[in-house]
Amino acid sequence: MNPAIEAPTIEYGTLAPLLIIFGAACIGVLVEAFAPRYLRKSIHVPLTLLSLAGAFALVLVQTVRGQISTTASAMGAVAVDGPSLFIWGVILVLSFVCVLLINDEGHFVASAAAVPGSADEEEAEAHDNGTGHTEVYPLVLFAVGGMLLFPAAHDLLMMFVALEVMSLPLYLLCGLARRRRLLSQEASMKYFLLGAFSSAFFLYGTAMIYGFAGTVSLPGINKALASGNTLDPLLLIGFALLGVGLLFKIGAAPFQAWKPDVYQGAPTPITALMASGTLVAAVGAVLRVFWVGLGNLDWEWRPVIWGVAALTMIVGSILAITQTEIKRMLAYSSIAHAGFLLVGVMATYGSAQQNAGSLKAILFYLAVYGITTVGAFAVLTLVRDPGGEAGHLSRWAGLGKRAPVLSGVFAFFLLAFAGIPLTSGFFGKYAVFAAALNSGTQPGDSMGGWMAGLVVVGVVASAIAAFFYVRVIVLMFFSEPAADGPAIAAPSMGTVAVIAVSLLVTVGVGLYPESVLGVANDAASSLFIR
Amino acid sequence: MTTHYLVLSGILFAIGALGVLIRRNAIVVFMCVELMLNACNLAFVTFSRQVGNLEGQIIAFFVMVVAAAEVVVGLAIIVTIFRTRRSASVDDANLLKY
Amino acid sequence: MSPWLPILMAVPVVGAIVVALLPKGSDKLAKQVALLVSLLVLVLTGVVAAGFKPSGERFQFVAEYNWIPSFGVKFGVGVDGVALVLIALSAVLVPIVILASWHDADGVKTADGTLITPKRSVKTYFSLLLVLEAMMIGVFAATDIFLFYVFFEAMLIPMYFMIGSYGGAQRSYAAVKFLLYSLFGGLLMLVAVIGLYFVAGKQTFMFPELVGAIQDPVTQKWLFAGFFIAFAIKAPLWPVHTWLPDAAAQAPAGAAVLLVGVLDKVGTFGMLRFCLELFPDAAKAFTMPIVVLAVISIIYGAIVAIGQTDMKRLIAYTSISHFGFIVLGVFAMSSVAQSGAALYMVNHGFATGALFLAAGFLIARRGSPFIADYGGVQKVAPLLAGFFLVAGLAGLSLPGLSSFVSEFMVMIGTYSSQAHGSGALTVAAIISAVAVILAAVYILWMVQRTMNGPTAEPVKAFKDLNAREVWVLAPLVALIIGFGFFPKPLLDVINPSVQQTLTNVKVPTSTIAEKGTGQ
Amino acid sequence: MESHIAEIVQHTGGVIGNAWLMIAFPLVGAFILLVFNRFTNRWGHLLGVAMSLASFVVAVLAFFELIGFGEEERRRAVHLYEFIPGMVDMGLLIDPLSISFALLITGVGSLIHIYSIGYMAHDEHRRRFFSYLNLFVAAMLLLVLADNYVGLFIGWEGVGLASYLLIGFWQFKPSAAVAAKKAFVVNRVGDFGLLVGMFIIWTTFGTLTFAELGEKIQPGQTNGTMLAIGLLLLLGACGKSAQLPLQSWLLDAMEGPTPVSALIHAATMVTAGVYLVVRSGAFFFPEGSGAALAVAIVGAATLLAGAIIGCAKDDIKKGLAGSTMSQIGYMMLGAGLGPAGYAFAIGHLITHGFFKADMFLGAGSVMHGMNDEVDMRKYGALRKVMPITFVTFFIGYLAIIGFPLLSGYFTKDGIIETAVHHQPILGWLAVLGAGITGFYMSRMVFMTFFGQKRWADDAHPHESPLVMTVPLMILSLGALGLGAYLVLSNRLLLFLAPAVGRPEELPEFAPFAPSGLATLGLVAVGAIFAWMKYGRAEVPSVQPRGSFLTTFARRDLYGDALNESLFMRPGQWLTRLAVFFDNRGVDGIVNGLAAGIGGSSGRLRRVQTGFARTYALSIFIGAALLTGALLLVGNI
Repeated sequence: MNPAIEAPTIEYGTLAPLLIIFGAACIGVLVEAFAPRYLRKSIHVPLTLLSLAGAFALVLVQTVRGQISTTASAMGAVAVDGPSLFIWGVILVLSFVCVLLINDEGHFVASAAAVPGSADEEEAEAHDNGTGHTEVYPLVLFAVGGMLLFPAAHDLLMMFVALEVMSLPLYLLCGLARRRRLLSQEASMKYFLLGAFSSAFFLYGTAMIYGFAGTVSLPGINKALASGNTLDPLLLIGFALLGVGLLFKIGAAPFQAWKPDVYQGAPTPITALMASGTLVAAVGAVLRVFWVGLGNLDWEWRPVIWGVAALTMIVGSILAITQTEIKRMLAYSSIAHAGFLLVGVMATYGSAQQNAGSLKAILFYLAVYGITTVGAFAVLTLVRDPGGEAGHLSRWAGLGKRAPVLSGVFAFFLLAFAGIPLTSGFFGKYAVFAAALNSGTQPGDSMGGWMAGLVVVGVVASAIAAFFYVRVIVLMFFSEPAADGPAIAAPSMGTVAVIAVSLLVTVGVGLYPESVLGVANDAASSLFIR
Repeated sequence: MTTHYLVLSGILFAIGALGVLIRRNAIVVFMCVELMLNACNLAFVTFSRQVGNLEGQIIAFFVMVVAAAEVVVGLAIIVTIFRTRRSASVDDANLLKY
Repeated sequence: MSPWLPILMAVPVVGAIVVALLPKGSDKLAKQVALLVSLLVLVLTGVVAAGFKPSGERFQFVAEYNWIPSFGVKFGVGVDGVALVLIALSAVLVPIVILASWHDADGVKTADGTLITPKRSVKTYFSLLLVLEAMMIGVFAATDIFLFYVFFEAMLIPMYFMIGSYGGAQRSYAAVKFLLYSLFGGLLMLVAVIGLYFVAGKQTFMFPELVGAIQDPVTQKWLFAGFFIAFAIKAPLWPVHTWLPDAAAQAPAGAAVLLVGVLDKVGTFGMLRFCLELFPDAAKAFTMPIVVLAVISIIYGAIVAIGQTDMKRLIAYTSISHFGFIVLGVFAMSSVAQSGAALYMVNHGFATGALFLAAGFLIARRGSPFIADYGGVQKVAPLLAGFFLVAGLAGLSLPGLSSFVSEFMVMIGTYSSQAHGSGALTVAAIISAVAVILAAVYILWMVQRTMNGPTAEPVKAFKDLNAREVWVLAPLVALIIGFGFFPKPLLDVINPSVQQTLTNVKVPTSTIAEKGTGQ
Repeated sequence: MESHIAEIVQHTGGVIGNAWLMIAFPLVGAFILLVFNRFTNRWGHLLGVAMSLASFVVAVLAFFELIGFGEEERRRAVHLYEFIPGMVDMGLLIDPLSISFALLITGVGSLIHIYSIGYMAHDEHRRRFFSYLNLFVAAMLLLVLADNYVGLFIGWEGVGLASYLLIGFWQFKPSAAVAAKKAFVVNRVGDFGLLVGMFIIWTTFGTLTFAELGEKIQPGQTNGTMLAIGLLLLLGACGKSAQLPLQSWLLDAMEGPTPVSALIHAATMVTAGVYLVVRSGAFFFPEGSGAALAVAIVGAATLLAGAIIGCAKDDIKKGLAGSTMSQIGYMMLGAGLGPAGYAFAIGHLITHGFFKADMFLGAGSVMHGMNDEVDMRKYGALRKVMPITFVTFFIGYLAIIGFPLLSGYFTKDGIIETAVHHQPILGWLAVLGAGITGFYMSRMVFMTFFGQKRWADDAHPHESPLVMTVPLMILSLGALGLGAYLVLSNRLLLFLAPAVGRPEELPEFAPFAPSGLATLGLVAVGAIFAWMKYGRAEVPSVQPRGSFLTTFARRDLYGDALNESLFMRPGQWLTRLAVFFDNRGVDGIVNGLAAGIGGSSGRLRRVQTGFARTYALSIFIGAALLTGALLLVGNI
């Protein structure tokens, strides 16, 4: 005698942005299948950009109409709440500008399957005029879709699926660099193996938590924590393994090893996408898990995250000092920034208002950091050697004389990374540190002193970090140019736009942070659905 | 009595992890990852039995699908790298370091 | 709400943008524009100074605009006496510096025509100068502590570029050292600033509202430490002074003047206003160790200065000694000493400025900062030698020159301070008076080795100061002598706000009035 | 003991009310000459003289206006302006003491200005020389006229600056440059004392003006603080007046042009120390106090030291410098004896100003004739070729050795009498000193003007022009009669009394007091001895290596050697050490820290081996750590 299974309800309106992206991705696949080669790009580009823009428009509409759903959509699988919407908006903007970068000629290989230097590669190169694989576009869209879903996932299964949907296309994209194929492929393989490895941990952790809580939906888990014994090793181990998967994605120590290699090997636009979009998505997911899922476990997880955050900041900033490859250096810098973000994550616990404050800080940080990052990578794509981008730092010597504007812009981005006042980066850093100290000064927080200590660690780390950003500036401006310096490629409209936008945001937010802060504030004030 | 299954899944997971750490051949490493995923499946199913709802079993299906997709992507990557390097050893690919 | 201070800050910024946007090859125009702008700022400052009422409110020309509500940050500006004189100092120095570094960016040639520094972008240099001026005014005018911090850190960048791209051989090392050292201090201060905000729990950074907000002595100590370390590095105080000699020696003379003359004052200014008034108990608790550091700086700086072989390094070390005096005066907790310290900040700006510029002109003629490469300059360039001597005498605070008044006030105020069991301060004052002898040694020995004696061969080719250079030095010397005999105008402005400070620190401000006590 | 010092009354208007003109004139002169430098070359020296004379006139007028007042109103304070608000105002104090100094400074100063026109005629920088002289006069007047210690100190350092500039006037001579620097630095040691003295005064009495101190300090009171102040001020005085132990700079100071030596290093500046002591006498050196005794002892010691040094010098100027030290020693001795001594100290100061300036200028005139030869062994028998110089110099000589009825006789004997009366031991030392004076001065005269020619071949000695000799004559007149005028019937003493107090019983002139006779006797002996050794006998034209005592004296009693081994050498070592410590130590730590971080980074990055499996391992370990940590925290 079995009751009739009623059909699941899907809130199409709230989920529309996701659906658009995934739909566009599928159409992209069809295009690859049926459209003639010469047409593909001219179809893909508008399709991709339009879908991203459309999704963003929808996000705006939802926020402006102010009817932010207070319950999880799709049978409690996806939570489209304030923070999610903000994160979605950020991701969509970032991926939009990244796509503008991707449009540029000469980033992607003509035929990934072909052996470098072999006849059929040349043959392939002959056909495509620098565009390379047009599959890139649908892949990117899928990845973006995953990114959107990841922080919005309301149960661990959905989160796992989202994680994979986000990662798998990226694995492939990493391997598609037109130049330096070997590096690119190596990066792709490492990323894939390690990513799969870590997601296995994530999954096993999920399994154990399921075993503990009997459900994988985050609120369910939290409820179970509230009632059940929070010291159950099953739970703790499960949570630890879950953490591995998440921390791997944001590249926190000791799970940061993949970042430098992958960032260096991948095609720069993809690196930009990973460094901005993926990080935002992953941090969003972390926040959701810790606040929604493990809200009642903060007594256990905060000390651990304390250690991770400290380690990450130190490792990132110290290792970056001696880097000679600019993309590697930026990779380490992004590790350090992940550490700073974790400092903020530390503060997302306890009272709702406290949580909202910290959430605001992190969201703000994500937005400004992401856009600055994209800008910085966009600049990288323009400094070229015969063999591709001039990655080695020594090649950047004296660039300030040969391309004052470009290096000036880059210098400004670096200062923003370093968190010098009157750049967006400073306020980002200030926001998270303030959040941390604020949580520390809350009455009855036994970790007050610890928070202050962590902030001091962060401060020291950012002082160290400042060194290597400044080092690049020294190279560019204070040292004489090399005889055969790299060429400065004439930037395409797209790249110009990217750099301009990022610069505008970095400066604008640096002068008047309230513009973004206000939005982040509203987004955060309606907390994660619990 | 479900604990035996859990132990087994634990063992499988450990074997898989160790395999990733010690085996050189990319394919094998990848298989080990798959093994870990299947260990997860086993755990899910067992737990679903234990807690007495079907979610775990459903999850197992999802995991299989995801694993399949992973296989597709993974093999593609490994094959290309094998073609260029004429070797599937993960240790040979270490141009990117320090 | 008075618009004056925002205008004062806006003018140089606009000027900087204009200068930066000038078409290529219009270097001369860029210089003239920069000079005009800076003179305009000077005039405006004069207007503000004229409108300032020493007897009136503590903060005048106040303006407040919401800036970052979500952080509780206001764009709040206003000046008290000390801030005003320091702003005036900056406004006076900048045009002089612009005039002095007229050719610094065109590639400096020595008397025998060898190129010391290659040609560099003139427009950038002068727009950086103007940006720096805006920030210098801002940092002194800020009444919102967050805003103060923003300027405090942001100032580093233009100076960093001025040292790094227009400096001497070791410039990039010096620039990086300068930036990181200050940045580190600044970040510690940032932590303290945040802490202050939350501990005070007033949802504001406005200085007047935060005075006395922190009661718990332990918290006070931690926050005080955060602020003080930053200021001590900036000042710089022994033992965190080593960035200054490098930076000052490598920077172009003009930049060095602003660096030592104004930027470092932010440190002592910060001590006087923030360390003391926000954390009075901590300040009192830490007075003795700080006084010890100050005295060490005074003597140590002087002794090390004697041993220098490089003129600019020597001057930098003399400044370290002088900053020791200022810090001593600030923490002596007596109104005479603090007024003296505040006055010292201004006078030191003029005196060291003149000395750096004179040395700069000397170095520009020979291309070497080393004392040993000179000798007998007086014979071939008496004017240069004369100005150099006067500036030097101001450096050894000869009575009748402005720096004497301040040094005298600091020492006598420290000696007579009843703040805390005056014994230690008495000793401190006596020890620091020894610097009077050392100062004579380091200045006059340098003068003797560079200006006197038989004229060295390469020196014979020297030309005496040209009109521009005279116009650079003459105003400074005039100010030095003028304030040497008539310090009253400055002191009348300074005294009230110092009294205010002492009231907030809850120190009996009776040291001046304590006539006839003792015996 | 009561020593009635007149109240200081505020004064406005009249010449005294405008006494600042005294300072203003030379200051303006200096300013003009320095600012419009080249353009004033032609008439610069005339302007200098004019300015000096102008302030002399003001001084004279002020003097007459002052004596117009009754005894008790002769201390007039003139308020100028607020200097350091709340601490001290700038003002002048015109009283018998300061006006006497003002007259001496401007009077002798003007004469020396005039003399310099001739003496510096051939120097291309004569204009600069006059600007410095003017600057000096202004500063010196500020020193003596200021009504508070700060103003006094400004003048104090001002004269120091002028002396620095003038000693180093021929700065291209390394010796001159070094001497100038030495003078300034040594003086600064004294200033240290003066400064700290002022700290204590202000802290204790809350004022630095003489008037208010006069109200706050009841005469004769002494205690530890007062003693400390006294000794510190004495240190300052020693610096300026080249008293032991800060005497070493004066002999080197002779590097300056001779008029400078005459004006600054004989007549006026070096007596500033005496002024300081006398001015502060009523407050911090009350008769019989420890401070006063210290002053007297310093004086006595220095007068002997100077005399001994004087005996051994062949350089005529250094000889005179030694004698200056010695004479100022007498004044100090006098100043250490309370009101009884003050009058004689000041009297001797004034007469000394005349006869010493007279002799210095004479020496200058000799050098002028002997194309700047200073070694007396190269002189001899000059009295015929330059009669005027000889006569004037000889008068000065008689005055200084205390030949009866000449200036020195009255003032110096006065000091000796008083000393013998108050501090017998010091008194008799002074008597001995007088004897030595007799010897070395006679030696100087005989070597220079008597005996055989020992001139260099190219020397064609000749009398100096009138512009130089007229001042000589005037000065020598002073050397003749001034002493008698001041001392007989205690004119000076009574005049000064309102300012410095008067002794309980007035000294009367006693020519046949034992000490007086002893002095004369000893002087005669010294002179005769000198005649036998240098007048009658042949003077070797190269310096013979003398006995131990002679070398001792030639080396300035090893004063420099002492300073060098005690201060300079250790100082240099300390400096080197400090510089090294700063570079290696303090900066070393900073750079070391940076290097450390960099190094650790270089080592750490090796962990990034590039092997995927290593990364996997790190993840695995990380997972283990995370699990362990959580279990740990969970079970705490």
